[in-house]
Amino acid sequence: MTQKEKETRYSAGEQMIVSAARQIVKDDIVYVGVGVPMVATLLAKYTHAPDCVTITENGIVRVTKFPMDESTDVQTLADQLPGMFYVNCLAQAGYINTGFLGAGQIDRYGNINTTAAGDFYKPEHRWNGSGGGNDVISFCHRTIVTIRQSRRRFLEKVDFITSPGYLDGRPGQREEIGLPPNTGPSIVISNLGVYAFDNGEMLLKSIHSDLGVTMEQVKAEISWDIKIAPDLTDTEPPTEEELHLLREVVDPQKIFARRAESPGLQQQS
Amino acid sequence: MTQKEKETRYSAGEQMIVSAARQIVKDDIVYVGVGVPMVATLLAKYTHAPDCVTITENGIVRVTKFPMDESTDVQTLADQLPGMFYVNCLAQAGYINTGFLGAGQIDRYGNINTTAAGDFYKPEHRWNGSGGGNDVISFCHRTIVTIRQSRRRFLEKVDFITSPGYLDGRPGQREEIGLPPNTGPSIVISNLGVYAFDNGEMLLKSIHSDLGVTMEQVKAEISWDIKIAPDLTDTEPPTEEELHLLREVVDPQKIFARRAESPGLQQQS
Amino acid sequence: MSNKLMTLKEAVSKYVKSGDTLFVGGAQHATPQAALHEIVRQKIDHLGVVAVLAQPTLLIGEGLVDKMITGYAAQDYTASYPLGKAKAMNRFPVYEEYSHFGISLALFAGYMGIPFIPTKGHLGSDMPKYNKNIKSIDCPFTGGKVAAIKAVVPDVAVIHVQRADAEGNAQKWGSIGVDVEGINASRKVIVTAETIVSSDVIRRDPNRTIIPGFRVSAVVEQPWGAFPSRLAGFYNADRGGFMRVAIAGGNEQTYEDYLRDFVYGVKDWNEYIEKVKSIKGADYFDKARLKNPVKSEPIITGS
Amino acid sequence: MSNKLMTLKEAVSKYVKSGDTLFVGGAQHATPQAALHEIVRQKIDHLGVVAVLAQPTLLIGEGLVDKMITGYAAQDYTASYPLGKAKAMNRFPVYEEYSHFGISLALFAGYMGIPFIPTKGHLGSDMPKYNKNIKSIDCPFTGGKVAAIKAVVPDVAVIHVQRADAEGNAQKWGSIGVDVEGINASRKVIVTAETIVSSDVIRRDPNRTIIPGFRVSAVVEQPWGAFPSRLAGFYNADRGGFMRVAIAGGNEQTYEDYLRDFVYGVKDWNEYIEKVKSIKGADYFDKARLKNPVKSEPIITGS
Repeated sequence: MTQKEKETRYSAGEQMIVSAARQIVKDDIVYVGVGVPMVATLLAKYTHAPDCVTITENGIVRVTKFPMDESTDVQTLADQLPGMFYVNCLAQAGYINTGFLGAGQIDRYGNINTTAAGDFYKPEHRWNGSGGGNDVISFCHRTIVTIRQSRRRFLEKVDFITSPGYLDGRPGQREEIGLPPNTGPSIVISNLGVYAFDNGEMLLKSIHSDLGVTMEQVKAEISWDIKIAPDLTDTEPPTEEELHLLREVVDPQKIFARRAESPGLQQQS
Repeated sequence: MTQKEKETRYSAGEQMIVSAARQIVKDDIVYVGVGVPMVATLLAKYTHAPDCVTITENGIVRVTKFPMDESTDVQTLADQLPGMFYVNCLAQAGYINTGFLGAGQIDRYGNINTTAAGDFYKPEHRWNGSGGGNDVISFCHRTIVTIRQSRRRFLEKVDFITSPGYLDGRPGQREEIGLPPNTGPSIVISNLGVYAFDNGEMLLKSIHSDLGVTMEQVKAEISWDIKIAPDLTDTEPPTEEELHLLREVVDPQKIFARRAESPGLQQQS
Repeated sequence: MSNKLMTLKEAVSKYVKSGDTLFVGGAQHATPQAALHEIVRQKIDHLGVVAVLAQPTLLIGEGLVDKMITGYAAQDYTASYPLGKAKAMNRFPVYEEYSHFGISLALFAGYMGIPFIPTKGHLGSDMPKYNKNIKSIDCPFTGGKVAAIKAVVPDVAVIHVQRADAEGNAQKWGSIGVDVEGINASRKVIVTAETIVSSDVIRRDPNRTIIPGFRVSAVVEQPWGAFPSRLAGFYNADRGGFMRVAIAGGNEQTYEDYLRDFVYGVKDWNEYIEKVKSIKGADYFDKARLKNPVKSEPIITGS
Repeated sequence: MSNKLMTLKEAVSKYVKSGDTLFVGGAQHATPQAALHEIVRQKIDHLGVVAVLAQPTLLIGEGLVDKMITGYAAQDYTASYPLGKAKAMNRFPVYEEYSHFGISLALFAGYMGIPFIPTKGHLGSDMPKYNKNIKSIDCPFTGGKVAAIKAVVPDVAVIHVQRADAEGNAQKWGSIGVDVEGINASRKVIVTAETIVSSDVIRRDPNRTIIPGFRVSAVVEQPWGAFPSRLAGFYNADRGGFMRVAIAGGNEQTYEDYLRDFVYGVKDWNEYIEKVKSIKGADYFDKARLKNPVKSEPIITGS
């Protein structure tokens, strides 16, 4: 199969969604943002994690599957509609184990910027701000970050920490400043590869080789000297079953697969 | 009419309830404890303040009249059932203007004890503790206190401040320690007379003369040298209408009128 | 979906442990009596009990309570047989005292997952002198004083509700006291429900759910589970009064007879109900059923 | 009982003042569009706006907003016509930024009546550097660090609900975002209601009341009051999209045409609805009505 044929079989956005979905474990309680996180969680519900609970930042708790276009509302009914304050209390009290978020920039230590690129008062670009991002990464036991990779987005240090990762990488710092123990970013999934954290620093775990991505490409789009995992692998491509469910059931209009790899962050209505 | 005949016309407990009811103004939002406060508020609703809102400490908000034996529950329906936390937030945020409470002891500066008489760890007597008492007197713009008067209950200084009055009487002290401005006890109604506050100190305003109570009796049952209002009057006795409503409609079993003058505090079920 | 239905005996033995801090739901409405009786029957001791307007007299009288965390509780052991009994066997609890709002706040801080919560109450009171979980601090913004109440996080909560599904999504109405704060503050939650309903009933009114299923450890179908308390929409309080009197403490005779016959003398709440009927008449419970039920106007959802 | 029914025009002119901090209810559901349009029509300016997932683009575009207090808001004025318009006339608001939870907390502190509230979030973020209402303090009990968020107390709130009585007891269902916190934090509250119901409907389900009548300043009967947002149980979002596009900002043409025709060109929301119908077809709104309504299982109360 040529590179081109591979690319037509599935896109990088689809790989991101599928890789994210696979992070969800059977009984996870998942704090999902709008867009890619929602699609990934829904895909997990249709595949290996039917019992996971999805909690949206505007305050919806449900175990049911739901159509994407009703994801932020409750035309498909919820188990509980307690509102934004309540679901964040659930998170703050430690009852939401898995978080999901998108990013404008990420740095070596997993700090995330969704506020402003460049100077805060004279930004080169303004994103919409934290939304639930700061809450997710502050409170959830582990947080899965999805982001389109580029040198301008993968920085030694983000311009603005909207959502704290491991700060300057010194161990124990999150706890010292008052963040709950055993929290923080755990996995970063880009359009090029998958990263974990080693002592608070990003570590390349797998490359989307099946999509033709090379180590050179990965490194070219990171502005620091990235650590490589000793057991670096190829990212496991989507199965036919995953692609089928994603395309036909979860996101038939392919809105979110496209959005996953686009430079903008997902929008909220 | 002889003293005895007067006593049969109405009791001191009835006078207390009626005097308390008259403190309620048309549109008051009233934080009512169980027992006498509830009866007094209900009497006000049947007489001059039909629109006053009653809020109970367990979290019931209503403008309706309700039978006393359903006063702490909602067999007679409420406007809102938000729970204990919420109604106290209403109070703390300044939206409940009138409070009511009973007392085990009260002192010269309106401090109230409903915790322990004598030493806290080896009490001569234990009451049930604050309940909503501390909340009422801390937050409401004015608080009406009902208490059976005796030397052992009207003290220079209470053994334990459960619910703060004007502390040691120095002006501005409540605000200094963080209590909301313009709050505190405003009226004390006993089985012998009615008291207001003058610069944080209790002041005798009227004597239940119609019940045969004398100044000597009043003074005998206060353990400090009480200030007397320059415009001291006789307490206005209950009207026939008030007595009729209290006895036949509000409290037909006369449970609360009896309880008002009894030495114990009202019980909660 | 995970089915959490079990018997009360299982739920209590699995989730309530000696030394636990226990939140007891109900405030002048819907006390979880069946659950409290089961805890006494299993003699789970050294409990800290958080209760607001629900007096766990049986637990105290049986010497199971080390500490009461509350805003209002009878403490005069000369006036109550079970309190006196606890005192006599040197099992009288220590009382950690707040106002009603204070204990609600402590639970609310637990529910929020924060270590303390500010309030303008308790200031000027002597309560902070004897309760180290209440302090006065400076507001970092206004510079003024404010009280701080330390969070209470109970190990386990027991609550009785009108309806829940098998996964634990629980719905309760009527006066709710500190139920929402108490169960959401607690690490484990045992829900006894008057009726188990399908998840569809829950999902047609999800705003009424007071705790989501994943936060609940056990769900028990337990009709009459709050009796002799009232349960809004289902029954009034014990009109005969004998159960209420006994549970409230009564005198030595009524209390000890009740314990022997109705707590230790039965294996569970269902047997309890049958026993009461056999002694007091088959219609004893029926007499407590509502005479004038009122239905709410349904809400509409859907697409 | 006090009847607070009035027109939206009266309510807004009486209770919303230049310089007010305004809480806007609705978060991806039931935005109070009729009320927002009326505020624009009355050109009430120098507003601080507290909004969560409800973008008051018309208010900003018309230069009425001095400050946005929020957790998430479009600020890229190169990508939005109304934001660009505000920028061009030097009326682009200052943004006071929190996380979603942060703004919920600020409102919750207001609702509680305390000057600040602690949280474990915002720590390590750069938000506190630019928002002086977020600080790090020491917990008086654990000694550890905790963030403090200053209370926000809006002068006035606008919210759209499904039903309210004439006294202001308001009931809302569906996703509720920060509605409960926002209106309870606000000094004055304007409730627009899809339907005005008798107090009897409220009292048969008082657990559903999100604010009591005495806390409400004005009640307005306003059918389609949230459209083109969705209102649970009543209508779906604007399927035609023209209203949504215009309100979200669209381009210069759609935005300015909409303002001229549908904001300044009508005297109130009822005229607005008639005008939309006359242009888009008499069945324009009908198309948004629910196709598959679902009823809740009523609750029972009574004695």
